[in-house]
Amino acid sequence: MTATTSAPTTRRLTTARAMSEGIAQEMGRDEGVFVMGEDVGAYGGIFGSTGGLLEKFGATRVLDTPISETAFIGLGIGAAVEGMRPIVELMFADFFGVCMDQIYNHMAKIHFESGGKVRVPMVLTTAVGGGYSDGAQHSQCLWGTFAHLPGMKVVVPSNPADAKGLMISAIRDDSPVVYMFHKGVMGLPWMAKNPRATGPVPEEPYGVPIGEAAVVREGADVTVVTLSLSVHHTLDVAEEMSSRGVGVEVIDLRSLVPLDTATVLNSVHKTGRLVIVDEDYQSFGLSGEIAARVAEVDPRMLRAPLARVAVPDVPIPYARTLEQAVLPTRERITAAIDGVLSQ
Amino acid sequence: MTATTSAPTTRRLTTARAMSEGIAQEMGRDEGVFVMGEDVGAYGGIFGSTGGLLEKFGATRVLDTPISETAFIGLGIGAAVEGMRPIVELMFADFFGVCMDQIYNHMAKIHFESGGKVRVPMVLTTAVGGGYSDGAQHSQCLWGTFAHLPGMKVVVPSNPADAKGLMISAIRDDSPVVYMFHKGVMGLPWMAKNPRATGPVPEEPYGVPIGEAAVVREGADVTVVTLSLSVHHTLDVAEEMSSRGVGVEVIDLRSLVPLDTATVLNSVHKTGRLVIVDEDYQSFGLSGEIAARVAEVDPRMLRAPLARVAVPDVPIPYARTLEQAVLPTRERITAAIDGVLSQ
Amino acid sequence: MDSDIRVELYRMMVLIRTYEEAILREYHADKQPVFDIGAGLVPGEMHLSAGQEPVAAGVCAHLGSGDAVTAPHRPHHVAIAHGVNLDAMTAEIFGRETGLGRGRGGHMHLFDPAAHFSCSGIIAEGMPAALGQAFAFQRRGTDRVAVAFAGEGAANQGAFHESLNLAALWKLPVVFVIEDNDWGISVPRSASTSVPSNGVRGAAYDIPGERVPDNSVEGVHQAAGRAVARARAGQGPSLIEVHTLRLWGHFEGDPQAYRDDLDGVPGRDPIPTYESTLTEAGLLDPERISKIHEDASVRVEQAISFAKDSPIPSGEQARDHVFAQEAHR
Amino acid sequence: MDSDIRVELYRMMVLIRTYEEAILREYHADKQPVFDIGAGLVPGEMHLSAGQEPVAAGVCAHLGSGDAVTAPHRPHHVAIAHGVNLDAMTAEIFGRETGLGRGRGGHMHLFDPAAHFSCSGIIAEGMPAALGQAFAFQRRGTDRVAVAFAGEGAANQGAFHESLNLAALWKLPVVFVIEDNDWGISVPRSASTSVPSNGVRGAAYDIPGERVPDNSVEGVHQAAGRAVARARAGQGPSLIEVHTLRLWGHFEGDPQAYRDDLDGVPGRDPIPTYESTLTEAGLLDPERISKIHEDASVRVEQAISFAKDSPIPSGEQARDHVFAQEAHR
Ligand SMILES: Cc1ncc(C[n+]2csc(CCOP(=O)(O)OP(=O)(O)O)c2C)c(N)n1
Ligand SMILES: Cc1ncc(C[n+]2csc(CCOP(=O)(O)OP(=O)(O)O)c2C)c(N)n1
Ligand SMILES: [Mg+2]
Ligand SMILES: [Mg+2]
Repeated sequence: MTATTSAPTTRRLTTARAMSEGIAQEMGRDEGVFVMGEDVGAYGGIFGSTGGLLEKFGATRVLDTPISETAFIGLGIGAAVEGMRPIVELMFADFFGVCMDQIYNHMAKIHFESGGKVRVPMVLTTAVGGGYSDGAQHSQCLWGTFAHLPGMKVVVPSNPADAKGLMISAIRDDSPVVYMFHKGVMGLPWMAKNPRATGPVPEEPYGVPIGEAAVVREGADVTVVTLSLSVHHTLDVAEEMSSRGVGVEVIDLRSLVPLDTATVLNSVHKTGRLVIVDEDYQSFGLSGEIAARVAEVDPRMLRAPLARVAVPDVPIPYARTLEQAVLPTRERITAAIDGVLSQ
Repeated sequence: MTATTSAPTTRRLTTARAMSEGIAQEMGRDEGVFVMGEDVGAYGGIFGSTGGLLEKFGATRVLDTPISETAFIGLGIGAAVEGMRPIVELMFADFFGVCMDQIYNHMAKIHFESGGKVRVPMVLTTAVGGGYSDGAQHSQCLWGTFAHLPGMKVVVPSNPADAKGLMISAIRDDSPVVYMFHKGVMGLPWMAKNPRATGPVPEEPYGVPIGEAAVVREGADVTVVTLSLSVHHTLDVAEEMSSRGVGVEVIDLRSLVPLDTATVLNSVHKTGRLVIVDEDYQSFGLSGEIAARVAEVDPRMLRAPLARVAVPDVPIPYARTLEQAVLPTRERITAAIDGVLSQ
Repeated sequence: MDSDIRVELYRMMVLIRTYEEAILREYHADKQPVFDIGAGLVPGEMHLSAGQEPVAAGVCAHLGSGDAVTAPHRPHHVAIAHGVNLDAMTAEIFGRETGLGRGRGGHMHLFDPAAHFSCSGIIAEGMPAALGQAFAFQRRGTDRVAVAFAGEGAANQGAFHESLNLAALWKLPVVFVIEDNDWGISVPRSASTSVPSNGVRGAAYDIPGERVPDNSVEGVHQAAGRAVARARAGQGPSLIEVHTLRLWGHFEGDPQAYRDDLDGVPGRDPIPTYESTLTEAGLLDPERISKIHEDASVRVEQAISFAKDSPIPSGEQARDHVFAQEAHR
Repeated sequence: MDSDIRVELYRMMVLIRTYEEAILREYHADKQPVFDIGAGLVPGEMHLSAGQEPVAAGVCAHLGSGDAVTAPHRPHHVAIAHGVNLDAMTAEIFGRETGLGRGRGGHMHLFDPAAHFSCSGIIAEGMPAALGQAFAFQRRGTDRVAVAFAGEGAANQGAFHESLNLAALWKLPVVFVIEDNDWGISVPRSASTSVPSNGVRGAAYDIPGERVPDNSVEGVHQAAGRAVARARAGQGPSLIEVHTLRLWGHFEGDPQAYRDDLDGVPGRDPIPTYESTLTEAGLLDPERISKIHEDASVRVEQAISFAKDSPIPSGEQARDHVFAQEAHR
């Protein structure tokens, strides 16, 4: 069960549907799995992550909560400690500041502090990302913040098949897993979306292993390490560049904790050039970590300076012109790749 | 006023006294400056950061608060917006999870969201660091977490003179400044301390510029970039290594935001070897950022792979043997320098 | 109650509604045929306040521009009632360089220093700032007050509790106003708390708490009058909850499929009700009513035009304003 | 009140005090001549509970090992009263491999799954976990309950409010116990809230709230009996505040220079008081009293010896236990 099935499939789902299908299958299999959060019931999750679950499993297993993130995330932790397997939704990752203590001082540390005796098998789902002018408090990715703090795994699917497989793996994991989904890959009818937000998804339950990156496109000239919505922008750019004879290898990290360093190093070793595309803030985050993982093994693997395409340490602005100037757009990715190749 | 005074001085203070002296001088100069937090009054700050202020300025300007970090940090923000200059203490950085929304979604973003029209001249002081068996919830540094999120400056003094100068600069800065002081450099009578926790401090007010690192020891063979208590461990190691003929250049970053990249690059350019010593968690934090700042300019500046001495992505354990195994000790720093030099 | 005040309350409610209707129109105008939240001249989430005018009008009638007001994600009615610069606010909603925040903030992040107005998109987390404004007012020996608005859903967030406790302890001149519109997005009040009135929560802080049960602008006005007077007199904070009405969806695009009370909603619109009351009292007649509507419309359309005619910020300046420019004084 | 229970309450209080005195002794034994918080066999912060025994004894007397208990940074009395494994707890405080957390946790982070016991050093943030334990108990159709202890300082933290609201809403079998020892470190209760009793805060959640005003173990026992019975019967949570006593400093090494009530403290020690009461009632006599003390001492010294004789964790294993070992089931 732990590897992506290779069975042929033609059925196509949105990422949102794939997520909720993964949850539904696990709820069917295990009585202890339940879902909790704001608007996860009748609304089906503001970004569709829990669509149809209330109808299938009823209000005792799909629970709308008050706007009390500290209390209900803590409730999830306590229930997990007692052997249940809660899936708790923090509506936007941007809201972590009202409840981070539960997440990083409790959910993430209890197992360690108990010397391994207490397990907290909980999934914390949360929406990330911008691009639709939702402003500085509703557009952040913040995965660097979660990944910096030990004790929780962090996964970030970019497409429907991974979304389902990572969800099932996360639910079955005995450690807490933070599951961050980008609004722009959910395939929502009311938001501009990448065509890859809908894709083939096997019907049966399957897992995508946590901690394994995917080389989603091979190429010999430059490695782009990325994740989430930026995978699609990068694939678009890679496609375009291949017509110019440039081979872009694209790595979708999928997990940040654990981080699949080997896949990154193998690719950089091959191409000698590295661009990191990250919709989170640039400094003190993911892009730096990737740089360090290379430089602590062999900085001379890099034939040219690496380039980072990230949010340049500014809050996400509202106006479209401003927002597009700070997000990792196709234009910025293209320019970064060209820059790295020109050196 | 904005540069460290070069006047000779013989008076020696602890870092704690230097901090509170800086605050007192600014309170004397500016009616709008006030101090607020848990146990900042009669107790003088659990780690001595506000000693003597209540006696000098009274309870209307030195305010003990309830254990309501969200409310009183938010109160500081509102007062700053109205033109006051609050210094607000979050007793341990470890507690950020109960109030981070105020800090990063409000204190740090209001200026930007208002298009620069509203200023939030506030100082958030907070104690960091371990080494005295205070466990996983009271020993963290977490400066990587604060530095990752845009809109607040982050300073981390390692000694009395910088503590006073950075405090005065922080109070006079029109942007929010997070001021993180390590318990182990405060010179507390009840905690083992480095001898450098007491040092010469000019009596008159002066500023240490925010965003300027200090080369605290010159050396030709290897650069160690570090900050806070680890500066002292590194200086001890450098001293010891010089007797073995090894020249260790030690950079005390002092500020994380803005980060003084030029000083780091100059040194690495000279030595070709880099060790980063960071008491925060290793991954997705400061050590990665330093690596990226080098690798995005010229990875081949590094004649050998860089090394990181940081907390290896585990919560800080309680037992001394375990805690010492994860903190950046002199032993680990020595081993890392030796490792980098051997390649 | 004073006739001028009554007409003024009506006029303010009409101005607010007119504004929200215009924003509604502009918001959807260029998101057709398929609704795309990020498209058009006004992109992003849009939380309109139709139905909640009595709260904003009734409370802010007691305030001057020296008083501070903070609002949540649904801020327009409060901003307008407190006299926020309408042109600059509209330009902000349109993401223009002339906007309150030069297009950086958007509709959930409106800051007007002249009116001491702010808002925040994080539930209940806008409240603590009001304490700090009140603290500054108190320390300076003024009788200025700060008012913090929040929804009934916000009353179950930790920041609500901490704010009330601290304001009560330090006797800060704050008025806390809870707008109970029955819903927190799709979650009904009954699924978010077991107390029927947040008024009772005043007792948990030893401060007055009351509930205005009927969305009546005059009821709000009276309750707020007591609370503001108390704050100005140095007697500390008060808590008021108003049972109001969310006339439209939580945000634009909300299908409201979860909503079982929709049928009754139009009949509960507070503006026609108050119009009848004032007409019966002889304070309004059809002519005066249409003049008020017309004036409102002119003012609102002027703001919309101002916004549309204003320059769009240049992407090159996206990195400005992270830090204050003169760092050292 | 049943005589056996009364003697049992006394016995438990003596056991707790004996334990705390032993920890006090061990903590300071090797921190001489100059106190260094990080030195000695028991390093780190140490929050002892002397004076607060009535709360732990009175509440936990109603609980079985299937019930859950969560405590704050000052946890020993509660842990002992709830039957946490004393040897393993002591070994944890000494940072040994045989400790509850194999030396990883320390005195503020005690987890005993067999007793469903946990604690946390973050003020009020231990409370929400109790809701989840109660939720699991409720969903499984048991009559087990969860009890969350916190200090009076914690009652002004957001997590307190959110926890009470959610527990009340979902009628979770939780008892919230506030230990009011007059101080939050150096901050007196009067400087942290304006309500004289947190009991009144029950009304803010529509649940029973009461204050036991006199640190009487029997008063606590009675109040807790009602609250536990209510929870077991599916009627939801209750809130109890006990006015108790911090006999010693906030933590060891606390100079208590701020403390103006020190003179009266020794006379308020609840154990001699209860000893007299039970002696007058004919339930204790000097012989029985010294037997109880002796038994406690033997038990406690056995735990201390167990701890001291246990292996110290190896630094090489410092990176273990970040993630659960069998990741996939
Ligand atoms: C801390 C936090 N949690 C969740 C949200 C998402 N959210 C935005 S509005 C809303 C409902 C708010 O309800 P209420 O306070 O009653 O205000 P209303 O929308 O009804 O005006 C929610 C849950 C948020 N913005 N902040
Ligand atoms: C969120 C948070 N803020 C501050 C602290 C620091 N702190 C530890 S104990 C304490 C006082 C607690 O007072 P109270 O709740 O009354 O418990 P007591 O110590 O009196 O038992 C404080 C402020 C903390 N641990 N967590
Ligand atoms: Mg509402
Ligand atoms: Mg207390």
